[in-house]
This record gives sequence, structure tokens and C-alpha cells, in this order.
Amino acid sequence: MSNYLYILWIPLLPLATFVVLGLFGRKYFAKSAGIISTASLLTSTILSFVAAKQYFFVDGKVNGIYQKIIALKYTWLEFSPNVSIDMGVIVDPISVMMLIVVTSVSLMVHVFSLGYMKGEERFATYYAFLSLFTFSMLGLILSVNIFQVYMFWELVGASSFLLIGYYFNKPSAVAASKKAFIVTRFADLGFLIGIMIMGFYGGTLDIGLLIQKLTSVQSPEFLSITSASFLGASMLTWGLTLIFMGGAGKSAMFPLHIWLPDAMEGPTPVSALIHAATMVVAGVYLVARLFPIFSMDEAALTIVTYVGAFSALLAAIIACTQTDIKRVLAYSTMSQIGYMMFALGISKNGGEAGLGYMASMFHLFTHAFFKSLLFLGAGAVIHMVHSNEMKDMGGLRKLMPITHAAFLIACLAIAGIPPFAGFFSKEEILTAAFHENKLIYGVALFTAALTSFYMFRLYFNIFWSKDAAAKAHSAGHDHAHDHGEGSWTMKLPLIILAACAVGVGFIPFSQFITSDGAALETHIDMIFSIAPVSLSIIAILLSASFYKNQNTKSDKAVALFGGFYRAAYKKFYVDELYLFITKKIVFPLIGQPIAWADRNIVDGSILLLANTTAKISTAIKGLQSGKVQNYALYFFGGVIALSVLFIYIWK
Amino acid sequence: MNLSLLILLPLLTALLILLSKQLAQIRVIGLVGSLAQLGAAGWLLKLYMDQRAAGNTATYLFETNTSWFKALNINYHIGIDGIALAMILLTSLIVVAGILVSWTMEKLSKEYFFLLVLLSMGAYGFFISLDLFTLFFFLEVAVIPKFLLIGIWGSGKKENSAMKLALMLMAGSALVFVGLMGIYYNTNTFDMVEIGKMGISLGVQKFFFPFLFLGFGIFAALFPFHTWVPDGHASAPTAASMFLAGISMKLGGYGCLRMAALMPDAAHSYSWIIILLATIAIIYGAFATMMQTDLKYINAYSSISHCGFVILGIGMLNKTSINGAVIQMVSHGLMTALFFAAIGMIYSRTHTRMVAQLGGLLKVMPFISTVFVIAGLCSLGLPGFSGFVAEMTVFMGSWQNPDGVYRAATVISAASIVVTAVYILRATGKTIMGPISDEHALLSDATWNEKLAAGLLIIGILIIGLAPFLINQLIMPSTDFLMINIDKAITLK
Amino acid sequence: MNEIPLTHILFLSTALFFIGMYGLFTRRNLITMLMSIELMLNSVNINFVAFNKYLFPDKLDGLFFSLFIITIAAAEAAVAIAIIINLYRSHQSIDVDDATEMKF
Amino acid sequence: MSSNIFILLRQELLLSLLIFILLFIKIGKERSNESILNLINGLLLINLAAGLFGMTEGGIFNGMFNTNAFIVLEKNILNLAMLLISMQSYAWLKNHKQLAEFYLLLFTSLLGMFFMISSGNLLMFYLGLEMSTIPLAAAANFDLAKRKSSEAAMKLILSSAFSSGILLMGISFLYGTTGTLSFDVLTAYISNNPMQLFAFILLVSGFAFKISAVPFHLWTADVYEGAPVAVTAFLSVVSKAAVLFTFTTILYKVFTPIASVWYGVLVVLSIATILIGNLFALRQDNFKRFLAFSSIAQVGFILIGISGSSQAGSASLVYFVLIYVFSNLAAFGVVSVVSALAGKENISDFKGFYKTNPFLSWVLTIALFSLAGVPPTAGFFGKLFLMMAGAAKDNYGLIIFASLNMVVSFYYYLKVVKAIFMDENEAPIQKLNVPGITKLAMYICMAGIIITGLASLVYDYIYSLSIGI
Repeated sequence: MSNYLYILWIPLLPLATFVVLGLFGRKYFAKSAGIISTASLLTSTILSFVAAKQYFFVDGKVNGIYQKIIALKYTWLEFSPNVSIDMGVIVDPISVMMLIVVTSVSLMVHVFSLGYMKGEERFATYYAFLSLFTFSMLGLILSVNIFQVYMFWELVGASSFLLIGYYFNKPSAVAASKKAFIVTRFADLGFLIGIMIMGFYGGTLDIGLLIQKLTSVQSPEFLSITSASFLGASMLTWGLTLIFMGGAGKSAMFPLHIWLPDAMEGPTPVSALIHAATMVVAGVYLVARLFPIFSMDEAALTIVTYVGAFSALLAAIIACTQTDIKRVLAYSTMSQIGYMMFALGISKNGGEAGLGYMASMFHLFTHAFFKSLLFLGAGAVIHMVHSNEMKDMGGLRKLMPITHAAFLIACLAIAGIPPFAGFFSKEEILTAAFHENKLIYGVALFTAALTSFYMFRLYFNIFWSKDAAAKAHSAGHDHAHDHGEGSWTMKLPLIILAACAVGVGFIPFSQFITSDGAALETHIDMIFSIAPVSLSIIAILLSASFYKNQNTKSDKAVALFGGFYRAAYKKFYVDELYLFITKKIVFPLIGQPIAWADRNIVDGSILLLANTTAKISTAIKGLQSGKVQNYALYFFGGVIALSVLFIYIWK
Repeated sequence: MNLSLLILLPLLTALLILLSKQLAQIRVIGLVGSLAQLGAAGWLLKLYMDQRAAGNTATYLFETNTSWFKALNINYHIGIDGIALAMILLTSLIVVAGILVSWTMEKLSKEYFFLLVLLSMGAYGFFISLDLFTLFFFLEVAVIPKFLLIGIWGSGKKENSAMKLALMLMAGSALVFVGLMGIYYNTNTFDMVEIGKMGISLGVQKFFFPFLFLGFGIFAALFPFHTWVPDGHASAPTAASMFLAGISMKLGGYGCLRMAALMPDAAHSYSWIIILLATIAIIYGAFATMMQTDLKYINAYSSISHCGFVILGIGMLNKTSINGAVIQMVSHGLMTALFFAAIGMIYSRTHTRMVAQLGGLLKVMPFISTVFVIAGLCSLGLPGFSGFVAEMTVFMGSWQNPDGVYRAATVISAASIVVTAVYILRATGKTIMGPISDEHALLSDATWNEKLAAGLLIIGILIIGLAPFLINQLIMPSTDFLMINIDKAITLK
Repeated sequence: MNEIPLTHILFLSTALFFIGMYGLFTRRNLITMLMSIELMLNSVNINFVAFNKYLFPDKLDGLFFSLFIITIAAAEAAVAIAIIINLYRSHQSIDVDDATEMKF
Repeated sequence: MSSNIFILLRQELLLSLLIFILLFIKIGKERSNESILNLINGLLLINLAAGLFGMTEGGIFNGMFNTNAFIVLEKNILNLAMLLISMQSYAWLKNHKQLAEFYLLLFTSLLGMFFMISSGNLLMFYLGLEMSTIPLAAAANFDLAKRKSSEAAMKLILSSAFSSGILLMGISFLYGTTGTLSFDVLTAYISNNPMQLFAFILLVSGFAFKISAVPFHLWTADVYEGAPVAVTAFLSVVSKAAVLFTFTTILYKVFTPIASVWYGVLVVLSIATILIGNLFALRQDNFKRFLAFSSIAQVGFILIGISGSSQAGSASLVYFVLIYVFSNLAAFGVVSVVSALAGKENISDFKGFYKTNPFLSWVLTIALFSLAGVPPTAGFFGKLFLMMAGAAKDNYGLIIFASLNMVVSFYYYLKVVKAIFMDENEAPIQKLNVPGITKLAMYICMAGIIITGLASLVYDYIYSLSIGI
């Protein structure tokens, strides 16, 4: 077992960048910040590829099984002898895979931002935050300890808060960042309690030990956690569900998804990084990380499955109606993650039945590339059009050919058209679903169709539809005289990612990443693939007929769906529901009464005490009448009182 | 090292301040003095660690015990364990910061600095004393300076706040006094160590523990005796707010902890009440904060909520939770001090603390805004800052208590972190972010002294947040000593 | 001849004491109030003498005490009257109810 | 024997000598007030010094007068108080025609107190009491022109005459039931038959009147307000202290057989006194009146201490009185200076006082803190030790009551501090130039307030001398 300690540098380099840029950036590196952090990130990217090569091809495999290797473990905060937060580095198939994903996507985003964010006032700060995020994400991936996961989890949330709120003087951005943080925080509360349950019954917070203890049916820990129950469900179910709640929060699963669309207020590259490729899949990663334990509890898995599937469907439907291109992408992200989730949900631990797990990871991998590509492409578009709205776009394929090509590839990939990456991963998922659960399979299939529909709706609206000249007028200025398609720094990432979107599908993924680490023989069954592929193609043709050229078909369709369309357009009023709960219930019915009570009842009672004392003192001032005779009288009264008290009563 | 130094240094500083003439001179003396205190505290830490490393397993180190009032068996008995030391370090750090932020205090500067130093002296004395009488003495020494600081240099309806604060704290110490009498006449000594050895009969504990705990609880903003906190903090001048929240509220928490260790049986049998009050304080404080519109009130109420964690940790009576309580005391001290410092800096420039009237300060005062955000993130318990470590330790500790009620308390308290996020982000979003109003568009950023002050506190926060094992190493052995008695009491049940 | 029992005398003194007290409480004229106080003191004198005569005839404590009381009463009266005169100067009256400036 | 008399009586003799010197000064040729004042203060210093050494124990006049180290200490405290008062009334007396008479009255009263304190016999006690009271009545009237002054004197003389009537009644009954007047013999005959209890209660009410315990306190406020500040100070500190000393001695020495009864009496009195004192003090604006009520409340605490009926009890009493001398006289000193130089006696006049007179403000503030019992001032220790002595009886209800009342008392003391430091006032009292000797007195008080508390040897010394039941 060789030494993987150098992996430590992969997260640490971005951290260093963050510290340097954060402290001195705005003074000394106002211009060079981008180059610096890109360089450092490039190093970590290279390192992670090295690591991947070493792990997958050199010494990760011991007699056919990929090992979990703890490269480093350091007790960071000890709660009680066994229960402690450890900082560490774990090396196993999924962590290495995620390393690749995160570093490379992040690198692309870094490069893209060089052009995209050029001339921003807080250029250095932007890169500092970007590095901070990359660091936190990498830390999350490499966690050995469930509490370590939680910590980086929080950090990821915070850095995404900072990045979404990057345009801090734009109220909508501020609101979005707050929303993102608070919603995920709420989810994290569940995560935290879940951790506490696990830690209490499992007697440890170390993921490896936890899995080991809670997967052996005779172990005292397992017995205690399954025997202890609350509201009818066993503590295991509670713990896992709560942990999944955390995951659902980050991965924007229904009903905790509301923050994701708003999060698009952030700079587009950020959306590409955080809200497409990395952070939002953290939830999936978390479930995958703890999958052996999840697989011990049917109930929890079922929840995962249905939440995933429902989110996938819901998001797809909403995506069909949105007009803000980034929001469309956001919902498609949500839908794709839903895919990954239910793929995990229907999976079993190990063997053939573990197909879902592998598929989900595969989809995660491919999705990262084409989705970030889509976002960067959208970024390029927005950079040119200065608008997120479809109506301000159209016919851009002439003005920005490279972007157009890349975007098309990405769309094909996500639509699952062979031979693009998406096809392979989606096929795996569908196969798994088909074997496990027909209902889910149906939903998946329908969603797939929807996906290709709205993706091409997007594509046609941007690049085809009306011609550019006419468009230019309506937009009020001429793109032709605009700064073209942007610098090479913006094109290069598109090209690279496009290449990935085409290529990564051919990786024999199942050889490397499976639930039990043993290679899994999978094959694409052409017969099986006919259904989804043909469905997608139909959907594409449909959307082509709707949106390729301006016509009224789409409006007819809208009219056809009527109320349902409006509901979908309004995102099924989930946001409104949340607003109602917070603005109409929490604030006026809990917050204000308490604040009022504090001033008037708690504080009031103390004031009352003071005032009564004062009142009494004014009330009795008559004693001191100023008449010496009364004084003598009181004197005598005192004598009498004392005598009575002590001669007769006392005794 | 003789611990009396910790009292003598401030005393000397105070005298020098009295002798000196104008502001320039006074503040330099104050700064030098406080730095000397910081140095002394640091040196003490080193010595302490060496002693422990050398295998010295005594509960208290650097003890000196000289008879004070022989006739009444009152002794000047001082000594420290890890917990006290942590508190001392906290105090010295905040004192330096406090002196720095009040660098340009023109009004009656001599008296101002004098009182600040006096207050710190009280705190040091309190933390080092092992004799309950001395403890009580220093507890009250620390009260009157607060009254004057708020009343003279404060803002808003300062007189009322000062009066309310002084009276409530005095009521607290009156209760404490009654408790002390009870202990004294049943053990014939004030010496905590001896009392700990001989123990107190159950009846006495049951009768007098409430007095002591409530008394100190008032200092620690225990619900429902917290109402001095918002007004007091809001009216106080910046440095005084820092001292109030950073130091004197800790006197209460520390006292509660010591009392719980001194009367473990009573603490155990009353623990459910303590936990109930603490939980109420936590969630209630959080919600009350959500409704505030004045930055200082926001921070004051959040202090109530955060100090609730201290009480909760103590009430749970197990090692982890008590560790958490101690860490939370230190963390909250630093964090709130930092917060008040930032608010003070903002207020001194914009002359308003109303959230509604502020906005977009990040544009004109990036440093201060960053400080503000850091304080906020620490307060909502973000990993990497001290708040996270403290709160998580408390949670993990209290979760160890499998009883349903305690579980509920834990969950409710944990839920408060969401509310905390809400109000912190609202405050940040409205003041730091968003569009800036024109009359604030030309304001200046922090000066060197403010930067230094904030920097010191942030360093403190980061040390705990990034390397909690250090502070754990410091306090854990001492909590073990505390737990010996407590465990005995609990297992006895 | 049969002598008067002690109780009679005690009754007398007590009566005198309370008459004096009554006077003090009711009369408005300062001089009269002073006189009623003298009355009270005299009742005490009677007590002392009587106790001495009837109960402890072998020692003379009581008699001496009453002598001292008389003397001091005289001194007291002197000072009191001086004060009253001064009060008259400032208030133009020796009615006790006129001297109630300070109260509450 | 004769030499013995001179040693045992030296403080009394010295004081009488002072009185004669004063007489000669009076009939002698005209002198400037300053010279006379300096002379008197010098003499008082000697008088104080003379008390400090050679404390022998013994009794004379067949035990009518007896003294010991403890009693001498008590008398020294009174001497000290006398000296401080005279130093502080310098500004007032400097332009006063009859300053000799003023001193004559006070000295005579002081002499009476000395005899009262060392009295071993009810007759001697009564003589001392009256000798100390009557001159004070005259002194209260010392501002002949002021209406208030004469009213005060009238109230004092009438009510004290009444009280001594009651007291005498009590004494007469004691005599009637025991047939003796001397303390040592008396103890043997004391039991709790109703007659004696009644007599005892009459006696107690006599004392209660002098120490102004509720409900026998009503004269206090008016007299304090009306009398000249110096006399008020003397009343509130010296005479109160003297009576308290005597009271304690008599309770501890004579009425030991009915200790349980007088414990009850003391508890009742102290509760009433603290409560009423506080409630009235809350509302006062006239400074002297305010101090009157606050001192009433203080007496309540003292009674708690005495009720401890232990060595600690009497020790804490004397200790507290010593502290009380320093703190109360410091306060009165400031008040007397202000009333003499600025003619203002109301708390509201003190608004913004700190701006013009920082020194006086600090003196007053520290004095008030000491009265309130705030550390590190001595008052803190004084009050605590009183309560500790009281707590020895395991009567925690009383302690709780008292300590909560301390909070109330804080309120009104802090109110004054608030007026001095915090309240805005466009026309504060102008800058006063305090006479050097008065300043000196204040410094002494400050030193006393700080040292008496922190330096434990003072208490330990008092404790070593004091006696319990």
C-alpha cells in the first residue's frame, strides 16, 4: 500500500490561494489573482489525475477489490474517548472520481472566469471565494469522518453563500444568497441530528467504523440502533432519513429545492461550478458514501428513491415552462440529480443488484461535464446578450459558432443520444430502474423525454428562432458590434468540456466504481435502448417544430395545458408556500409575540416590582406626619405592640 | 508564578492612569498595562502547560493560601485550573481589544480607562479565587464599574439601563450571598477545595443550590432574569459592551459551573429545571433576536441565546457537555466582543445602529464589514470558527443523555442554529450588503487600532475554531477533576 | 394604724403616667405638653419611692434615683423651655401644630 | 486607688478638661475663630491620642463605672468621630460667633456618652443618657434664626423626654421586681415573668428611640433635616454609636437569661427598621433627610448583627460602627461643605456636581458606595460581617430579607451617584474651595474606608477584644 499523503495537497493548495488572496488580494493581486489561483488549481488537478492513475491502475486494487485507503487521519476534536471529529483523507473509488470531477470542472471555471469576470472590481475576492469553495468541496470529498463531512458541508454552504451574494449591492442576489444558506442550513439541522443519532448508537463518528459496525447484523450497535425506535420508526431509519434530509437540502431535492433557481443570481461560472457539477451532487455523494448503511434500511432507501424520482419529474416539468435560460438549466440540474438519487435508492449493496449505485455515480460523472458545459455556454451567451431571458436571444449560432457547437453537443449529451456521454450513464440508470421498480422506470423514461424537449427548447430559442438582425433591434443594440464570442480563455473551456461530453461516456466505468469495489460486467443492450432514445428523438423533433422558427405552435400547446402550465410556470407555488410559512407564521406568530413578551411581560414584571416599591413608599409617607404628638403616639403603639407580641404571643 | 500578579497588574495600571494627565498618556498606559496582562496570561499558560506536562496532577496549580480574616476563617486562597486559565486568557484578550477600540475616548478619558481596568481586575480576581468569600468579593467589584461606564459614557436611555443592570446584578449577588452563608454555616469554611473534599449534606445542597445557581444565573443571563442584558449592552459604550458580554457574563457561567461542581447532588436533582430554562433561553433568545432592528439589541439578544448553551452544557452534567460549556464561554466571549467592536466601529461612523438605515457598507468599509461578517459566521456556528466547536461539543454532550426530555431539549437547542442563521444573515444582508445610502457613501474604513483590536479577537476565534484540540487539551483535565464529584453524585442516585 | 397597700400607690402612679401621656398626646400648647411629661416623670418617681419603701427598705437606691430624676427633669425643662422660647421667636406661636414644616 | 481612678477615668477627665478650657476661652479675651478652631482640633487630637494607650481594666464607684480595653476602644472611636466632625465643620464654624458654645454642648454630650458606655448601674446609665441627650437638643437649635432648626430642637427634646419617661418606667419596674440597679446583681434576678418582660420592653423602646429603630424612629428625619449639618453628623454617628454600644453591653451582660426573647425583639425591630428605612429613603430629596433614613436602614442591619449574640456579633457591631464613622462622616462632610459654602442641601442640587467638584464628588461617591456595601470599600465587609453574625442563628429568612433589601438600598445610593455623574445640569454647584483641614478629614475618611476593610488586622483586633454571651 503506497503513500497517498500527497493527496492532502489537492485541497490545501486552493486553501492557500484563498488565504493569500483573501488577505492581500485586493491590495497586491488585483490583476494577477486569476492567474495565481488558476495555476494553483491546475497543480491540484494534475495531482488528482496522478492520484487517479495510481489508484485505479497501479495499486488501488487488491485481489480484484478496490480498497478503502485511509491516507491520513488526525483527531481534531475529541468529544469522548471514542467519539471524536477526525480530519483525514480517504482514498476510494468514489472519492478519487469526485476529485477528478471537482478539480477539472473547477479548473475549467477558473479559466473561463479569467475572461468572464475581467474588469470586475472585486476580481481578487472572486477568485478567493472560488478557491475557498474548491477547498471545501475537496475536503468534503476526502472526509473520513461523518462530522468532517458536516464541517466541509457547512463550509461549502458558506462559500456558495458568498459566491451567490458576490454582487452584494444587488438586492436580489443578497436575497438569493440568504435563501440558499438558510434553506440548506435547515436541511443541515436534520443532517446534524442524524449524525448525533449515528454517533450515539454507533459509538463512533468515523465513517469506516460506522459502516463496519452498522452493517454487521449481530453487532451490539446495530441491535441497539434498530431496537430503539421513535414514533414507530427505528432509530436507524430516523438517522439515515435525517442525514438524507441534509443531502436533499444541498442537492435541491423536493421540497428543499427552492433555493437552487434563485441561486442563479450568482455569476454564471459560479453556477456552472457549484450549482451544476459539484456542490449540488454533494448530497448524492453523501448517500453513496454511507450507502452500505443505507442498504441496511429499506425504509430509508425507499424515501431516497421516491424523493429522487419525484424531484426529477417535477423539475423536468417546471423546466419546460421557464424562460430564464439559467433557471431552465437549474431545473434540469435538479432533475438530473433526482435521477442519481433514485438510482441510488433502487440499488442494492454489491453485485449485480448494485448496478444502480454504479449507474448513479456514472451519471454524476458525465453530468458534471455536460452540465457545466451548458452553464458555461449559457454564460458565454449571457456575456454577449447581457440578459438571461430567452426573448432577448435567438439566431446566435452565426455570431458564436463555437459556443453553438459546444452547446449542441451538451444538449445531445443530456438528452441521452448516443454516442454522447449522457446516453451511457442514463442507460445504466434506466436498466437498473427497469429491473428494480417498473413505476420508477416509467417516471424515468417520461422525464428523459421531457429533458430532451426542454433542453432543445432552450437550444433553439437561443441559437435559432428569429434571425440575429431582427433580434438585434428588439434587444436595442447590435451584437455584431459587440465583443464577439469572448476571449480564448472563454472558448477553451467550452472546447475541452465538449470533448469530455463526447468522450467520457466510453470510459468503462463499471470496472472502477461499484458499490462493493469489485468490477461489474455491464453491457448496453441495444434493444432496451430503443425506447428511451426514440422517445428523446421524438421530443427533440417536437421542440424543433415548436421553436426552430417563430410560430404559434408553442402558444397553442400552452393553451392546451392551460392551468397546469401556469402552475408549472409558477413552480407549483412551492416558493409561495415557504413565504407563507415564514412571513405569515414564523415571524408574526412566533417571533413578534416573543419579542413583545420579552419587553412587556418578562421585563415588565421586573419594572412592576420596582414601581410597586415606589408606590408603597409614597403610600406610607403619611407615617411621617411631622406632628410630634403622632410620633409619641406611634412610639407608644410600638411599645404596646412589642409587649403584646412578646409577653403573650411569643413563648 | 504568583497569581496575585494578575490582580496587581491592573491595580498598578489603574493607579498610573489616575496619576497621568491627558488622553495620549492615559491610553498608552492602559494599552501597555493590558498588554502586560496579556503577556502575563500567556506566560501563565506556558507555565501551566509545562507543569501538566511535567505530570503535576494537582487539581489547582499555583495555589497560594494566606489567611485573610482569621477570626471568620476567611482566606485569600487563589489558584487556577484549566478552566480558570481559559477564562483568564479570554479576559486579557478582551481587555486589550477593549482598550484599543476606545482609543479616542475624549470624554472623561481618565475615569473611563480607570473603570475599564478596575473591571478587568475584578474579573481576574474572580477567576483565580478558590475561596468563596474572595470570589464573591471580586464578583461585586466587577459590578459598579459597569454601572458607571454605562451611565456616564453610554447612549440612549443609559441611566435606566445602568440602574437596571446594577440592581439586577446586585440582586444576583444577594442571592449568591445567601447561598454562601448557607454553605459557610454548614461547613465553617469558604474554601472551595476543602468544601469539595468534605462535601455538603444533601438537605443543605437542596436548599441553597437554587440561590447560588440563580444568583450566578442572573449574571449569565439565565431566562427569565436576562432583561438587563439587552438594555445594558445596547446602552453601553463599545468597550463596555465588549467587557459586559465578553467578561462579566462569563463570571456568571463560571460561577454556575463551580457551584454545580460544588453541590453535584443538588445540581443533578435540579438539572431538569436548569435544562428547561436554558432551552427556553436558547430558542426564545434566538426568536427574540430575529425581531430586533437595532444591531446592538440583535447582538445582545443573541448573547442570551448563546449563553443558554453554556447553562445547557452545565445542566447536562456530563464531561463533554461541560467541556462544551467552557469552550462556549470562551468562544462567545471573543465572538460577542468582536461583534460589539464591529458594531461600535460602524456606529461611530454612521451614527446609527438601526439596520433599516444602514446598507452596502462593504463598499466603503470593507475591513469592518469583513469583521462583521466573520463575527456573524462565528455566531451562526460555521466550522473553522470557535462557535462551531463550542456548540457541537455542547450538542454531542447533551445528546449523550438518552432521557427523552433531554433529547427534546437538545433538538430544540440545535434547531436554534437555523434561527441564528436567519437573523445573522438578515442583519448582514441589510447592513453589509445591499445598496448603500448616499450619506454613508464617503465614510472611512477602520483605523489601525480598530484593526488591531479586531485582529486579536479574530485570531483568538480562529485558534479555537481551527485547532480545538489545543483548548481541549487545556480544559479537559480540569473537567475530569470536576466530573469526579459529579459522577459520584449521579451514580449515587 | 393600717398602712396603704403598695398596689394603691402603684395604681396612682400608673394613672398619673397615663394622664401625663394623654396630656402629651392631646394638648396643643407646648408648655402644657412639657408639663404632662413632667407628670409622667413624677409618676416614675412615685414608683421608685414606693418600691423602695415597701419592698427594699434596707437600701436607698430608689430614693436616690428619684432625686436624680427630679434634678434631670428640671434641667430638661430648662432646656425645653429655652427651645420653646426660641421657637416662639421664629414661629410667633407655641402651638405644636404650627411646627410641622418638616414631614414625609 | 486614687491613681487608679485617674487612669481608668482618663478619657472622661481629659474631656472635662477640654470643656473647662473652652469655658476659659469663652470668658477670656477675644480670639479669631481660626485660632480657636485650630486649638480645639489640636486638643481633640491629643484627646484621641491619649485614649490609645494604657488600657487597664477595672471598675470604680462600686462598679457604677467600669472600663476595659473594649470600652476604651469604643470611646476612642467616638473621639475619632468627634475630631472628624469638628474638622469638617471648619468652614461652617469659621464665621460663627458661638463656636465655643457649640463645642461645649457637643463635648458635654460626648462626656455623657462616655459615662453611659462604661456605666455599670442603671442610675449611672440614666445619667449618662440624659447628659448626652439634653445638650444635643440645645445643639440642634444652634441655628437660632432658622425656623427648621428650632422645630427640630423642639421635636427632639419633647420626644426624647417622652422616651426617657418610658425608659424610666421600665427601669422602675426592673427595680421593683429585683430591688437592685447594678448590672452584675441584676442578671441573677432576671427571668421571663411578664412584669420583667414588660419592663424590659419599655427599656428596649427607650434604646430603640435613641438608635432610631422603627417604629421609634420618627423624630430622626425631622431632627436631622432641621439641625445644623455638624450636629446631624454627631447625632447620626456619635450618639447612635454610643447608644448601640451600651445597648449591646446591656443585652449581652444583663439580659442573658431572656436572650431568646430579646433575639425575637431584635429580629422584629430589624425587619421593620430595614423595610421602613429603605422605603422612606427611596423618596427623599433633602440630602440630610435622605441620610437620616438610610442610616435608619443601616441600624436595621446592625440589629441583625447584634442579634447574633456571639463574639462575632459584638465585634462586627463595633467594626461596622467604625466603618460607619468613616463613610457616614465623609458623606456628611461633603454635605456640610456644600451647605456651608453653597447653601444647598438637596440631592437635585448635586446634578452635574462632578463637572465642578470632582474631588468632593469622588469622596461622596466612595462614601455612598461604602454605605451601600460595595467592594472594595469597607462597608462591604462591615455589612457582610453583620449578616454573617446574624446568619449564625440559622435564621435564613432574615438573611434573605436583608440581602434583598440591600438591593433596594443600592437603588437610592446609586440614584445620588447618578445625579452626581450622569444627570445634565446647566447650573451646577459652583467650584467650592474646601478648607485644607476639612480636606484632610476627608482624606482620613477615604483612607479609613479603604484600609479598614481590606486590612483584616483591624477586624481581627476588634474581634480579639470583643465579648459574646
